Amino acid sequence: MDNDVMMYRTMCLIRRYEDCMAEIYTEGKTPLFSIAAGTVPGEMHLAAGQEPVAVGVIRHLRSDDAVTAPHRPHHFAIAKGVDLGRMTAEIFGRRTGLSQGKGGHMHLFDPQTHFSCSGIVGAGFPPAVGAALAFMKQGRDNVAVAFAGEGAANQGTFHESLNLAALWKAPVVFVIEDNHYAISVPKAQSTAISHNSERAQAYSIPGVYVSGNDVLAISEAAQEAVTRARQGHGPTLLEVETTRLYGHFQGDAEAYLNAGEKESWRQWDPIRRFRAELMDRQMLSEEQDERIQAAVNQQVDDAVRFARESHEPEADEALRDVFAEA
Amino acid sequence: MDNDVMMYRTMCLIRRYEDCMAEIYTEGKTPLFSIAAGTVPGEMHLAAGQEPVAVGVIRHLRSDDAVTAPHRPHHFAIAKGVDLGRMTAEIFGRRTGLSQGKGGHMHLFDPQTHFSCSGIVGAGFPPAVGAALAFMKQGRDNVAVAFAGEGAANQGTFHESLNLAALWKAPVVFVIEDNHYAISVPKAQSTAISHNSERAQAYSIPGVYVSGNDVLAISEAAQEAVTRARQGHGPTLLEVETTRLYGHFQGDAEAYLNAGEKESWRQWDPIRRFRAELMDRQMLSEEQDERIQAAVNQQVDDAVRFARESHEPEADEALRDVFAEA
Amino acid sequence: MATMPMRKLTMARAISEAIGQEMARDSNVLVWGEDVGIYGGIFGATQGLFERFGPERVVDTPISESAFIGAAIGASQEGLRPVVELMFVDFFGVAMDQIYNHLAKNHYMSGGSVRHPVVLMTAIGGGYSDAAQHSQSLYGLFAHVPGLKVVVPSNAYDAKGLMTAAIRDDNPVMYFFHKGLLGLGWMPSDDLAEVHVPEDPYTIPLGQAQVVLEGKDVSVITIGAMVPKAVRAARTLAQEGVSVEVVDLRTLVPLDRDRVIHSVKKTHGALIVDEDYRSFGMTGEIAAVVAEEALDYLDRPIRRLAVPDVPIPYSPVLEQAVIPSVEKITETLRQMTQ
Amino acid sequence: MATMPMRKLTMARAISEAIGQEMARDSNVLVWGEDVGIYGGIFGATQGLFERFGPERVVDTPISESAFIGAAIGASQEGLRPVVELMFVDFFGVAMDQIYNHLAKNHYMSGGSVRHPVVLMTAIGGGYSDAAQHSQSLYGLFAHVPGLKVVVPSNAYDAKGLMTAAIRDDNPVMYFFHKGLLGLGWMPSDDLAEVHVPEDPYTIPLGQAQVVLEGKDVSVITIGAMVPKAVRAARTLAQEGVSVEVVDLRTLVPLDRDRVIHSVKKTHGALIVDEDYRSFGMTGEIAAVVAEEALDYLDRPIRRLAVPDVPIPYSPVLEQAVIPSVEKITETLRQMTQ
Ligand SMILES: Cc1ncc(C[n+]2csc(CCOP(=O)(O)OP(=O)(O)O)c2C)c(N)n1
Ligand SMILES: Cc1ncc(C[n+]2csc(CCOP(=O)(O)OP(=O)(O)O)c2C)c(N)n1
Ligand SMILES: [Mg+2]
Ligand SMILES: [Mg+2]
Repeated sequence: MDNDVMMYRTMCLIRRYEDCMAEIYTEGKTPLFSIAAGTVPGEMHLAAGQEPVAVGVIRHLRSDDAVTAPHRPHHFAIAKGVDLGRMTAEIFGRRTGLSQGKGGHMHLFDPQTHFSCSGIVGAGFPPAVGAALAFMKQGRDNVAVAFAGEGAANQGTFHESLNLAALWKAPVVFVIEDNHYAISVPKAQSTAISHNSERAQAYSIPGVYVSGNDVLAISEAAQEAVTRARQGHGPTLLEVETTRLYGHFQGDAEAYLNAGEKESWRQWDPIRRFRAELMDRQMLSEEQDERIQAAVNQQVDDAVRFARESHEPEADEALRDVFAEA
Repeated sequence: MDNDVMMYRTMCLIRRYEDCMAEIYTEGKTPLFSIAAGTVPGEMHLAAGQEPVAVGVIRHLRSDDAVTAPHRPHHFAIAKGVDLGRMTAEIFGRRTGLSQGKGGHMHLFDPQTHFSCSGIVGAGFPPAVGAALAFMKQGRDNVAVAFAGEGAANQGTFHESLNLAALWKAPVVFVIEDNHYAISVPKAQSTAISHNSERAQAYSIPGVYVSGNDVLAISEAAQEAVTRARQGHGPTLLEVETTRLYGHFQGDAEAYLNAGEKESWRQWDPIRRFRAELMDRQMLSEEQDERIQAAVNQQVDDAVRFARESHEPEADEALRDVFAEA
Repeated sequence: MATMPMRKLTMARAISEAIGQEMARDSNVLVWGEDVGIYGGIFGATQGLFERFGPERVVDTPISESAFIGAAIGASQEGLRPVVELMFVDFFGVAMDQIYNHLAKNHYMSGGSVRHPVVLMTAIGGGYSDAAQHSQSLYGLFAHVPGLKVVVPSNAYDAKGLMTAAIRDDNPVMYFFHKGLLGLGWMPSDDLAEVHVPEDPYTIPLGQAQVVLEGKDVSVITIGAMVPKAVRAARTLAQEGVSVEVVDLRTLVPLDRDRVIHSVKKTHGALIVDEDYRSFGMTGEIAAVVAEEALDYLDRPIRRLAVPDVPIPYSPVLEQAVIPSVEKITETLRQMTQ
Repeated sequence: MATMPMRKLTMARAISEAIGQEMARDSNVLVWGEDVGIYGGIFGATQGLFERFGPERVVDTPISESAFIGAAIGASQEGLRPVVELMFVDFFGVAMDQIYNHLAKNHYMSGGSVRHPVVLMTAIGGGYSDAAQHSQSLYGLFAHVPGLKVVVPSNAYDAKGLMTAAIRDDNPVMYFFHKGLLGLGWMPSDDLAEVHVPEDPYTIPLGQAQVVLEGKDVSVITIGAMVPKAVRAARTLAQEGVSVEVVDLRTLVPLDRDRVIHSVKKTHGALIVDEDYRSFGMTGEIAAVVAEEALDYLDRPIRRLAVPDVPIPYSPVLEQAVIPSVEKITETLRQMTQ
């Protein structure tokens, strides 16, 4: 399959996954919404609309390149190739999950694909620098990518990590997903500069802004950044404009949004646009698209089935894994 | 007295104070150096050589403007007008000290002159923003100044505070004293950019670099920054080149310095240079200078005498002041 | 407005009411934090305040906890009395230096010349699968370092009175509200926390524990969300003829040692129940107080129930296994009184 | 080189020797932190390593504790075994989120799939007028949150064996060295800490307390710099005919409960001595362990000596008043055994 179509396919897989999670998340939470109840309890931050960021960047990574992701991690995990069944089982809190049910949706860890995440805003920057440091020290030509929201760019860790990475010329790419909001707080109310990419100047590293939530433009910018890192020329700060099609978390009434804001994002749906473009460019036919949709549906269904059929952990499992045994 | 001569005088006072502290610090610590012993136990970070930063900036402040200072605080405290006797008594750990002996040299607090400091690198940035916020909310036209070393500019608090201040257009001036080293670590090994002032761009605020450890140039830049803040136009980042004439702390063997580095700083002594300049400009005569030296010597002697003659605190004082009474 | 005889409030409303009343009373009281404005606080602790007092006094901040919590230090030095929200206590680690090295210590380090009348309020607690970084209690840690008052209300009445007292206090007060007591609607909440709350402002002095249930066979010493759980356990045991005393500490700093000792001297047994981690925390401290001062009165070993030194797991099965439940409390008390 | 029969080392040398030997043994062991390079660590814990292993393996960092401690997380995930220095434990608050929400919890949150073989070493302790932000112990706080092993050596022999074990451990280990035990020359140091240290590498398992002095009348349970102080107190009391047992916990996590209980069952009395803050910390936990498991063996109340919940004051007079001294330990033991 062509690279662009592959990207399209991954974006569709992510979208399908998020839509499906949105649905499943409501299971057992009606008629009265209760965050604690249902198939998937706890918080749920979906990334529908932000697929281009994950796909555009991660297509340039190898499976042994490291990724750190934030509280909204599904798109990154899927793009990185984390096993969908085990990831879903984790989100369902099952024994077959990536963490056997201990982690949940904000704590997806997969050593196989070198994927980690954290529910703490801005916390993924330092570990990415550390992974990059290990690559340098071990003479590996791997790269680490830290993804975070525009809200995270105001955390102290952002500054410390960019400085450290720049200083050490570490192979890291910092990617800021600007989806305009940090929960209810719009970027203009949190960020004293219009583009986070300009903050790269504070570390003498390249900063690139990619507007339009356009997977090809993102991919192009990411290719340069990843190559730069891999070739030993140090870090890059990428800022990517994107949109959040669900609320901050499921259950968010989004009363803070301006009228029409959400609709305009919906109309600017990156997948629909990319699909049209591929079709224009004759790289995708309706028929092919149907096959893709069927395939991703199947993939998600399989993952969900796997999760549903998996057992809950035993209560006494809770006491294990605080410390690794020798 | 002319403003410039006043600045010269304050610089001389600071220098005399630091030289005197250096001497007193050795009392009771010989023949074997012991940090715990003597008239002044504990760490001692002297600011000789860095007088222009304190004096050039603080001359533009009023007594109810706020200053937060770092672990190397004497020059700032003196320039701000903190009572020299009570400050010295504090450094001697006496009952008459600013904090009755509880704080010591890194913890000088003086509500009268709105002066605070902290031994934690980078910790003074947020409180300065907070003081500035209070000024805004209360409709006062005061200004807050946060002083910190170039090493502190790599702390997360630097980034968070500059962003917050810029966002809120808070009346703060951030002053980075670049004395080339953070303990043994030279700036090039800690800072991915040549000038911290350029980091102002990351917050859309003015950043000004002042080279040469020159009190007049610093004063000029500070005047603009303080005025800007006072008039409601928001924060400025000032970076000031300076030199540290003693070690990081007293007892520092400075094995990490390059050959000749210290000597070149000594030759570039800002007070000697300013003195020559004032004499050139006929603003200072030898005779006047002698009077100034005599006066500052007297001031320091008085402060030291006051401290020496003060009592040690009573042991049970240690249990008081954890909480304020109603 | 007259106070209705039985005006029940959720704990979230009680908190925001207390803050609102103090804001009305003193223009130096300001609120800031993440999503405290239009959103009203993720857990509703600032609901209605933005509408009432506007963006000048209810300020949304960037995700810069060190800066905005640290700002409370300078702001309070210059006369404000900030109420700052740290969204979840679990995030304390990004701002702890400002909290404990400065906010907590400046008064002491300044020999008493600097005061920080700051309330730092934050959400605690698990029970709804928010996993290891959003479900902790952690107040034990803040109680360990000197200079912070530590308040953990268990019901709406206390929540209001303690918040009002906290705002009027000249010291930094850490105010911990348990998510499972707030009455949020979208999250399970113990309805024992929703009680009568007078409309007029009132204070509850910091440092006074309360015996919420008198008993004579054994004492449960506890705090926060474990208080209603202990009460439920006590009710069950009452039917079995066992009389359980439940002591709600309400604040850890100051700690009402006397009330604890008095209760244990009466019942000769102590079960300490906590939702914080078991070791090196609240349960240890209370046990030590008892062992220091009421050893001769104990007729059986002290028992502790708390999170067994594991991070809070995500899966409900696992989480329920580590957070003390009514059943576990009941069962432990049964063992202790047989 | 043959090991001399009595090669005494300072604790600082013992630590740097252990690190150096592990670096020689395993190229994945790296050291980073502030001033760990040419300077050799402010307290000498990395002395000689820069000269021996060069700037590639002994790396000076900017003053960015969150970033460089957090870097150990990703680095260890990718195969390094970092030894990271946090210059003073007092600074933990600028980096605590990386430490406790990630380094400590990732193993658990990942269901065991992620490992962080990281040693985070840091200086603790007062006694030389470094005041409230440079004199604390604080290990109780790290022992409270699950996922970190907590090591506090009291002498050079243990320091080396515990450091070697810490580096070889696949878990994050917080390693606390007390400045007043290091033998630095420029700072008072208890010479009881300077003992024979074998040259060859050896490990001391984490989680084993040690009875450093056998006794039968009362037990002192303690750790770190309080161990030699307790020993000195015990020696004085021995002359008065009182036999004191001194238990050095050596690690708080894992905690050797058995050794504590065994000792108390033997002596029927416990004094817990700590240089950390008194409340909600180590002394409380140990008291609780005793009250849970050896209550019937106690023939007098448990006593605690620790910093009385005040920040560490600057003046020597004040500081000496709050840090437990040999005299205070002696006096308390005397009271307990009369
Ligand atoms: C240190 C910290 N502070 C606050 C939060 C609560 N929180 C979770 S997500 C979020 C908003 C994050 O915004 P952004 O980084 O833009 O990511 P987005 O949610 O938009 O993807 C906040 C404030 C947190 N998890 N960690
Ligand atoms: C958070 C924190 N990290 C480390 C230290 C230890 N420390 C004290 S001063 C200092 C160097 C500071 O350098 P700089 O900011 O340039 O100020 P200077 O000493 O040069 O005046 C360091 C690392 C500290 N006090 N606080
Ligand atoms: Mg966002
Ligand atoms: Mg410097």
